[in-house]
Amino acid sequence: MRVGVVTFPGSLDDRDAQRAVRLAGGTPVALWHGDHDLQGVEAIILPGGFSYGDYLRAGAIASLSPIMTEVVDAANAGMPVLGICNGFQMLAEARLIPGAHTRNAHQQFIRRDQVLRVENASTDWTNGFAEGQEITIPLKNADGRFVADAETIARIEGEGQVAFRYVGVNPNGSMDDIAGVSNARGNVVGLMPHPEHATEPGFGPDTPDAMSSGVDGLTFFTSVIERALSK
Amino acid sequence: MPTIVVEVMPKAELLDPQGKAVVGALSRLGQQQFTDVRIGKRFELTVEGEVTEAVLADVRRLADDVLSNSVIEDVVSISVLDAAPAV
Amino acid sequence: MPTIVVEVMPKAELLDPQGKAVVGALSRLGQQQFTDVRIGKRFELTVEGEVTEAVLADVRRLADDVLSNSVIEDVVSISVLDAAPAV
Amino acid sequence: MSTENDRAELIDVRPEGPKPDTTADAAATPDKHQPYEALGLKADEYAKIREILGRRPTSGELAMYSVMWSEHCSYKSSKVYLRQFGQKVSPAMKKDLMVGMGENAGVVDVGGGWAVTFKVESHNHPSYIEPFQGAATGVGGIVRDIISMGARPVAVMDQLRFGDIDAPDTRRVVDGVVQGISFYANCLGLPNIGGETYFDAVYQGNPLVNALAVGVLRHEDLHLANAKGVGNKVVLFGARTGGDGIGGASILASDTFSSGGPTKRPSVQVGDPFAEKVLIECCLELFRDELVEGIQDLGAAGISCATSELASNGDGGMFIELDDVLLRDPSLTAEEILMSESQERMMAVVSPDKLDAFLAVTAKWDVETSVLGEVTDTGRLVINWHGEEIVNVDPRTVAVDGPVYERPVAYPSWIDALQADTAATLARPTDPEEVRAQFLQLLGSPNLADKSWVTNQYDTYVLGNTALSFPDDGGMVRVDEESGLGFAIATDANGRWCQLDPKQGARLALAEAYRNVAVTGAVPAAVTDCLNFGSPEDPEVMWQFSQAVEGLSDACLELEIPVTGGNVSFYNQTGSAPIHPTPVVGVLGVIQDVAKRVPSGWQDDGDNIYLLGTTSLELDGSAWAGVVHDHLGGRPPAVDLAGEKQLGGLLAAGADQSLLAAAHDLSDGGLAQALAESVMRFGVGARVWLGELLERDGLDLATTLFSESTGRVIVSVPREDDVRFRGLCEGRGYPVARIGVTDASSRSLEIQDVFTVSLDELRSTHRGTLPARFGATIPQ
Ligand SMILES: Nc1ncnc2c1ncn2[C@@H]1O[C@H](COP(=O)(O)OP(=O)(O)O)[C@@H](O)[C@H]1O
Ligand SMILES: [Mg+2]
Repeated sequence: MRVGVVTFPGSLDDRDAQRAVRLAGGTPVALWHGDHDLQGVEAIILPGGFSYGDYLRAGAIASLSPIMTEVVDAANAGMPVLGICNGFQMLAEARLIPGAHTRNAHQQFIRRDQVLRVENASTDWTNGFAEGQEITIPLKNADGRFVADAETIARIEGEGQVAFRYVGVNPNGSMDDIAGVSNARGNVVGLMPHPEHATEPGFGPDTPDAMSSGVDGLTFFTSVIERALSK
Repeated sequence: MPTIVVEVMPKAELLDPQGKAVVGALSRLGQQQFTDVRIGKRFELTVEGEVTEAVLADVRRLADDVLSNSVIEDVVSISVLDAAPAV
Repeated sequence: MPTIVVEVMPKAELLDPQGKAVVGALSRLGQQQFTDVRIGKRFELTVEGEVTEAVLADVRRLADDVLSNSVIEDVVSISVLDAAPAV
Repeated sequence: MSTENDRAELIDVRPEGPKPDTTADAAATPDKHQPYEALGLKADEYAKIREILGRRPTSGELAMYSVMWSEHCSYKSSKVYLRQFGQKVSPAMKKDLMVGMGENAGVVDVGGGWAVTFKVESHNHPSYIEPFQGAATGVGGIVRDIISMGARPVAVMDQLRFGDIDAPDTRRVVDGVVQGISFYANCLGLPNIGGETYFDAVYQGNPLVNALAVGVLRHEDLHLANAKGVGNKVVLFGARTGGDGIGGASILASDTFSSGGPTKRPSVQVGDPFAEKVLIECCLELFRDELVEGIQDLGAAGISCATSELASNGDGGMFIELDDVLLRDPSLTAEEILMSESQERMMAVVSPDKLDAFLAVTAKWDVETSVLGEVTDTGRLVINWHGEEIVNVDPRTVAVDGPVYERPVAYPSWIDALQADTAATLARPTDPEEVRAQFLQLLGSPNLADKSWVTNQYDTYVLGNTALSFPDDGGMVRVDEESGLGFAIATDANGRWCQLDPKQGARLALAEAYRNVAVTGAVPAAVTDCLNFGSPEDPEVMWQFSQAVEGLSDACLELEIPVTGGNVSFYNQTGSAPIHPTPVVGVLGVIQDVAKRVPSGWQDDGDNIYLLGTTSLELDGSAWAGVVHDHLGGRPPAVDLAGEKQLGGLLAAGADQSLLAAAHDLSDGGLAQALAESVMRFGVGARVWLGELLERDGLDLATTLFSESTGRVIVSVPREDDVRFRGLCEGRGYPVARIGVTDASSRSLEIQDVFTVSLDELRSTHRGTLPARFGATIPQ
């Protein structure tokens, strides 16, 4: 499966996302923000980073990039799209998913290995998990606090659009401990933590078994690939 | 060259942690008369040429679509700099 | 309760990376009439009680000492909200 | 060339008003008064410039000479000493050195066609004035040095020294510095893999902010910055030039703080990491497509430095049309443009037939670019402004042949008394309860406490190659995803020891960094250093400096690892009180497969715990003496470099044969602190017995626990590897004693017959200190 990873000026984890696609058995395709060409990919990842320095609002300027026109059209047509951290912020700015992100409640950049609960295991990117499963995924952001008005929160809670929730610690003050959200159709998923950093043994978070051995993030990428293959 | 000022504030319903931190800092300095502080943004746009109605219309649209995010922010003022209050 | 508005801008001589990024974004959107954008902060302080001369003096001092960093920023305006220009 | 500019002082560098001062003017008005003193030049230096030129300098030339002849850019006080790093080298030390001292950063061959470049640099004074921007631009500057070698930056580290943790101003500085480093490096997408954080009142008005960057390249990608090839274009690209940091390099680094004066241009610089990130990708693409002859970063002294250094390193001549510099502020004068330290700029030398392709790449990355001039064979650097010649100099006289001083050196009047005041006579606890209390007091003391308040703000994951980072002894990064080849880096400096004896202190810094790399399983290969000292005009400081360089260079020769580059930062003092000499030493090591890396903490149940090395009564300058007795005196510990080498070899072999589950070096706080850290790393407890040790080394309990003797490491070894490990130690003849066993279920550190402390108490003591001062963070 060809999975596109869009590089924006200031994208940082684009190579990591490409590596994760490869480790999951897919073929990563590098896409450039300034093009209007998706090169025939079957899924798209908007990677983490500080596109345009996170200036103005995180993800805001990148969401105006040329390629986002194609990304929005593809998403609306049902193509799987995953937004990681900065990519999550872009999805919100582009209104592909509800809500927005503000500065972390404690005002600092934070990096930690974060436990998440999978709340919706039916989306294109989460179907390899079991509902209620707890996974550990590295988190690192400064503007990670998910917010929305009460009505929106009630709606996404009610319709199962909350894909992940923080467990134990809410690292940024997100409403309802929300760590990840999907669109109504379940093909577009955004989350703050970085699954691509938990895909290769020796370079992931610590687990009770061994240091840096956590690979819970791999399931995001195998989910989308296996569902595509089974179609 | 003329300057247009656009001011954006976080929505009143939303917690503004940065503002809260400033209230705390002020109160530790003995300044308890400030019950709330909210922190927004002030954009100064320098315009090439005259500030016509068309330019202002552009600015109003950009203020809503680009300079602010209506999920979390409100545009509270747009003005041409000369009209701004003095210090 | 009355609100006092303090506005702080990055010093004109210094680079404002945020503003630079926004000028670039606007120009990519076809809005080339804006030659410069600078982004500062707008503080809204809610005051318990009346805005006396003493309170304003406090705010002026705090604006310099706490709300802004004089090495890189200037306080460009202090006003009571009612006096602010309309949207 | 480095990027520090050191003072908040603001100056007006428009001595001649708006009309440019041309070389013709200079010839016509030889006696015109020039404000050389305000620019930091001494009368004899000014006379020397006149002699070189055979006339008075133009104001532009004066600006250039003044910044380039500043302490900071010219190394005029340190040069005579730094030569030792180049002289004391054996053939073995040169073997893997692809680029040695003198370039933007040294380059080491790490095998498999790969090379690593690394360097540490200071940004001390700016970080006191404006901590956030000062620290941020410090990271930006050192990263540009790495890029200019043709390398991709892959990691950063930061070495921080702040004032007393409880002093009122400390929080401002700590907050700003840490956030500045976090912001800039995170935004560049560079993992932070380690560093140092110390608090001491001697750094109160003079914090140290050193930043280290590492880059990786293929051998064939190596580029040196020089202007070769007559007719090649000189191109400036990156951010526009503005009025920031003007006069920084010279005024700021030359004299002590003087307050106030009318201000025209702010000397702080604002960093734009996004612009730098784009610049990195742009430069790498230019190198990859072979579109440049060389690239020079712009740091301190901006265009003055880049043009004169490029020309000096090339064919010797260059012509520049200064009007073509893209400006952020059109009111800048020629002198200001020459001196501006605007960040995120680079200068390239480009062959004319490649210029179009070059411009296409910079356009792709939205990087503004302007062609300023070209390489000539005149031997002169000529700069025109508004059609008139304002600079005409031999570039070597600006960049290379600056003044060199042999500053007076004086043995400090106070040092004999300080060394005589040993900590050996301080009361040592014997009662187990008291030992326990002192152990916890040390564990929670600012310098031994957990630093995750700092490091939680740094990204370690980005790029996906970080094999080790905090709180392990060294940071480790994979270079080659196929073979697992990687490098490790650790940095160290103990200012207290250097105050007692700067020569020994420098040796100790090297020994500790070496050991910290060795415990990870890597083999030490090269050294970088950042020498932070007081004023070179103070003969006692100059003595400290000379001792430190002598000690460090001798020690490098003994360990056979070369110094590849570094930085000197003088004038770190408040009034007449200098900081403790703080020579930060960074050691780079190579590991064939990062899968064999060794962490610093215990992982599994039932492993044997061994102490390698022996302990003596060495409490002078220790954390124990400082924290418990507020004492600093005596002589620092002995250091046996041959022993360190032997220990390093043993650890490398142990790691390579996968015999070591953990290895942690003993340093500040001694054995007690190392044991506690090993428990806390993964939450695996241990039972430890000291009886045998006390007997073997003939020491009391407190000394055994708190002494800071060197050459010591604790390792844990799985039972099944025990015989092989003991065989390894015997074969290499290094002292070893089994002192305990890991016990995962105990969740505590038990020192038999002395005390037991639960994991929870260890952690709460260790973790509480920084958040209590600087604000709570998320629990880890
Ligand atoms: N400012 C900092 N930036 C990054 N890492 C840091 C910083 N300060 C401390 N650390 C890390 O915290 C850990 C403990 O530091 P320290 O006790 O000084 O180590 P050591 O004694 O081995 O030199 C190390 O992994 C070190 O790299
Ligand atoms: Mg160590």
